[in-house]
Amino acid sequence: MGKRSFVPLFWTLFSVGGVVAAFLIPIHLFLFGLAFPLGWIQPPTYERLLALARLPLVRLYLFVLCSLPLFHWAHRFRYTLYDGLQVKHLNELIILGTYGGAIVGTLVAGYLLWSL
Amino acid sequence: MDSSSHDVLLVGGGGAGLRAAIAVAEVNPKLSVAVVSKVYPMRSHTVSAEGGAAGVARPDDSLDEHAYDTISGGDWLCDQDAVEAFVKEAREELLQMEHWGCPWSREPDGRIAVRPFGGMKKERTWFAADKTGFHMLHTLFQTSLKYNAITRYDEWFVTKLLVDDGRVQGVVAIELMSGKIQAITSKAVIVCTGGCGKVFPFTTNANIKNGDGMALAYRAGCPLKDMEFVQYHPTGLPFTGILITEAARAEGGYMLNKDGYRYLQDYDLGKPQPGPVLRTMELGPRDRLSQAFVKENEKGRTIEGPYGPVVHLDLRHLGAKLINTKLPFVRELCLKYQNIDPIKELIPVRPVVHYMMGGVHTNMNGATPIKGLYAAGEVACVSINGANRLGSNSLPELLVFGARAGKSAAAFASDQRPAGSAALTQAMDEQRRLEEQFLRKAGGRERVATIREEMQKAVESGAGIYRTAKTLQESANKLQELQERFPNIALDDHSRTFNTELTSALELSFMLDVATSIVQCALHRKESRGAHQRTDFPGRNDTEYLAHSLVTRKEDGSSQLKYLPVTITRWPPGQRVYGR
Amino acid sequence: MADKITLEVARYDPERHTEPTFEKYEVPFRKDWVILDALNYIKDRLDGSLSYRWSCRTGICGSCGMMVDGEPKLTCATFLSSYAPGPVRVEALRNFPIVRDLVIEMTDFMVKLKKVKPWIVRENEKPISQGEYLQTPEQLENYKQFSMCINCLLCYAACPVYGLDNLFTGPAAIALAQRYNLDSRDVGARERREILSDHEGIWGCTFVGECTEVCPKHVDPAGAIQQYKVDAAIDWFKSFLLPRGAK
Amino acid sequence: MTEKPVYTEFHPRWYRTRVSTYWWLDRTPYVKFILRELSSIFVAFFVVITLLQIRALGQGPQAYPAFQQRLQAPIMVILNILSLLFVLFHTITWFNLTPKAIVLRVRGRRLPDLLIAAPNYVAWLVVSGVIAWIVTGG
Ligand SMILES: Cc1cc2nc3c(=O)[nH]c(=O)nc-3n(C[C@H](O)[C@H](O)[C@H](O)COP(=O)(O)OP(=O)(O)OC[C@H]3O[C@@H](n4cnc5c(N)ncnc54)[C@H](O)[C@@H]3O)c2cc1C
Ligand code: SF4
Ligand code: F3S
Ligand code: FES
Repeated sequence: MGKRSFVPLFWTLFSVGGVVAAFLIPIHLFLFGLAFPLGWIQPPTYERLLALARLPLVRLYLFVLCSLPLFHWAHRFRYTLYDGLQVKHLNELIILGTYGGAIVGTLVAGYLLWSL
Repeated sequence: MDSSSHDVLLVGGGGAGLRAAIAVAEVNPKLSVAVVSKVYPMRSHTVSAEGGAAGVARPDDSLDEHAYDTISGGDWLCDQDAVEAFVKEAREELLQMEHWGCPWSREPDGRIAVRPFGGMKKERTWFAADKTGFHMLHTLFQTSLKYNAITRYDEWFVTKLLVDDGRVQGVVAIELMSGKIQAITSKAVIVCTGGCGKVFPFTTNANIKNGDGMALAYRAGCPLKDMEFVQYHPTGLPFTGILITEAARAEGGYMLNKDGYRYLQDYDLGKPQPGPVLRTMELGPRDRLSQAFVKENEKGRTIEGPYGPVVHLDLRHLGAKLINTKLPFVRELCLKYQNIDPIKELIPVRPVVHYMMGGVHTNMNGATPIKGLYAAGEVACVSINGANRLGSNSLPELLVFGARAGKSAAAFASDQRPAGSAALTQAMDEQRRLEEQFLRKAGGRERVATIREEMQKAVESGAGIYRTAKTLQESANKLQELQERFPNIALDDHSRTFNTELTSALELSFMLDVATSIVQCALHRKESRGAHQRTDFPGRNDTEYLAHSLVTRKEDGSSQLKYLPVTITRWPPGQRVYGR
Repeated sequence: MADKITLEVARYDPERHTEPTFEKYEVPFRKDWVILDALNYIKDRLDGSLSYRWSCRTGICGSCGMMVDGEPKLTCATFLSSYAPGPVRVEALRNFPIVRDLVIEMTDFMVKLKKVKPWIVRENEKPISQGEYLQTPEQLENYKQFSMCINCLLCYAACPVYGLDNLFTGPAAIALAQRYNLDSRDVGARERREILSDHEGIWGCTFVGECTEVCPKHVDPAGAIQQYKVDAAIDWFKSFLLPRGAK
Repeated sequence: MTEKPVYTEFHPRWYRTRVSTYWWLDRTPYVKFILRELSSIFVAFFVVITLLQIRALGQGPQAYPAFQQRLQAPIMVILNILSLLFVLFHTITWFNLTPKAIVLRVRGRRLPDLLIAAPNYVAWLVVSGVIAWIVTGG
């Protein structure tokens, strides 16, 4: 890859996504994945949650929370496939599957949050 | 037989070799330079030097003072014109190293820092923490990568210099990786193969320091100079020869014999005090301490260790705090390489061979008497070190005389014809010799290691710290015997690929020649001067021996000795005063 | 303490074997012996045909790296006693082609080292007569750690990414590039980055981090690579925003 | 090899070891490494669930409780516990690696790694607290 390689861009997205995932996902997972479903903590009502999610700032926050970690996953998973399974010959396919997946996920997130 | 050809060829990729290569590439970029080295250049032994490199750096210092310290330290056996050139260019070369990126330690304002060093009256030793040689070598090596004119032959072992018509024409070398034997011809050759500590059983020198270059030049008919002068360091670890720096004693370490007695008080080195006192007891000069060890051993008061007699260096009373803050590297070395903790344990030490003052006879430009043959670095004897080298003079010597040899070899090579066909015939003969005597040889009874160990023992007992005609003669006889036994060696390894048994055997044969020349020169110098101490001739004798010994190989293999007067310019011989 | 210990040494002679096999040797067991001493004992007394590299025996020349019980080690700084009662396995460094017994082929590293331009790059050189370039102890400290590399290649043997793909520039070469980038006397960072920021240069590193763990000189190549990635990424954005005249 | 080796009569075969497909099981550090890398799958899993949740939220007050029910299924609970463990592993390794990439100096001395990592943890606790507070309604 020459000078106009996009690796630095994807690496940056991976890193920032890594930071977002490290800081934010644990508490979200804990609340929505365990504490609320299992009744440890009283979950917020539907109305409250919807109102919250419709705040512009929260929409933006949720967009970041969904999009960047996907790029984090895409980059890491791509290299895990290379190194762990030694399937470098499938390079193009993997790139399409990973970064492509992250881009699609980002678009979906944008659409969902927009139409909320 | 394959062959390749260059204008200037370096044998050795240590500090001296790399400096010379860069010098050639800079003065005449049109010349093709080859660096042939038996190890990757950054593995060369320059990497081990810790303390520093001397060069005048401060306004309170002067070139004359550096020159005087060097000359008096060398017991007036230095050529003073060479010393004057050396001290002047040392500073420039060290600055050049700075420009090439050497990470010299600095003052808070960003200037180069200098430290005091044994035998130097002013602070003028430049250092890069305690890894000066390492940083210098890597800086030189990495800088050398920038010059496309430099071709490297890494892990090629030179077995012979090709000399025809009174002129050097290249070398024969074995490519270790493949076992290929090849002629590399050139218009000039600079030998930079370093010292020969491995001739002795206990040495700070690495495994690769076998005096190869001295033997190569000697066999090519070039004289060796001042070979009897071998420097000992009083505190090395037995077996490994790892150096325990003088700082351990400067901080207050004691030297103890087997009864736990500070024996140095019996050798006119002052009376014991609890703390360190300059120039007394443990802080006496290196040679005197080494000599006291021998005397103590003769009295049966040393400790018999698994690797021969030792005395103890005791640091325990200094306490963990001082050892950890002031002598961390000493502790690290002991722990990491000897499994001893100096906070709790006594360190076994003994004098170990450290440096070779003598070497291939050259003039101030590194030129030997053979046309086109140059030498620089520890392998050479320019002579700035005289009868005893001062600590931290060797690293700048590599640079100064490496650069000088490079420049003069470049000038010489510019108007020479390429090597003639006679050189190639010689190379073919050498290939046949290597095949017949080593690679394809069957039978034989002697092990390389056995002959090597017997040689080391013989050299130490005869040409060690103290010498007499009797012990030297015994050594000479033993070496003669070993020379005769050598052709009968047996090799387990007949493979071509990376055959290190073959190289050990070749190194052994080089060492036998070097050892013989050391013993011969020592036998003939009937006086005591610097590192050469004859119990049968205890005084210095300027009327007869203010001269360099030159030993040359005769056609029949025997050696011939001559003396060459020392060049005195401004400093007439005086007394070398240390201590009181 | 037993007075003998067994070494299982990998033997390979390309002229006779198709793959390495292990040979057992019994050597004396001594408190002050390192693995290298045991190998020397074998070579001197038991089998002169064993080949390996060594020189300084003080951990500074970088020749004696081998795999000891599966871990990359400097054999001159690794005591036999750590492996008592044995047996100890000694093999050539992993991830490199094996030339013979314990000797690896390292041309690949030498080529890479030269590629990253490990020398001072400067626009104008001042004459020696004008003295040194000033450099404060703090500026020295910036790159000092990365200048401690002895090229022993233990880090390459520990890095799975290098093992999988030799095109990866690898830990030590990048650390040395960074050593010069961080030197206050150097302006070559940009040239080096152009060489290093292609895919195989630095991005191949997935931060396994083992290179730093095994480094006997505490060079921290993993850190160097990460810092390099950050710098390269910043540079990328800059050059993207200001395609011309970007620094 | 970047440079093609030249095989001559003198250059016999070099032996090349192939890295096994399961190299990441060879040594403990490698196992840890691969687990760290695999944590990214759980990160992605979390995102997918969150997107589904947002969709449910948008579908109205009937669809949402159904979605919540599905989260109570044992398989989902197990998956979420696993995810949380992996993501926490990611958080810890990520924070501990920050000091490697960023060199902070105070008066010329490099800050010890712990000093750089510690603020991460503090910030993390604070941020988590704030999020929990906002979501649960203070
Ligand atoms: C432990 C220790 C500490 C020291 N500390 C200091 C100090 O603080 N200050 C100081 O000034 N001096 C010091 N010295 C001395 C100084 O380091 C050496 O004198 C100097 O480094 C020698 O450098 P060189 O270039 O001549 O040779 P080396 O660096 O030894 O290089 C020799 C080169 O020749 C090559 N070679 C040898 N034989 C052959 C062959 N047959 N074929 C091909 N190539 C061959 C080798 O591969 C190597 O590249 C110290 C020495 C030791 C042992
Ligand atoms: S970075 Fe460390 S392990 Fe790697 S070559 Fe350099 S010194 Fe050896
Ligand atoms: S082990 Fe290898 S993957 Fe990177 S952090 Fe070190 S180079
Ligand atoms: S022999 Fe030099 S590093 Fe081990």
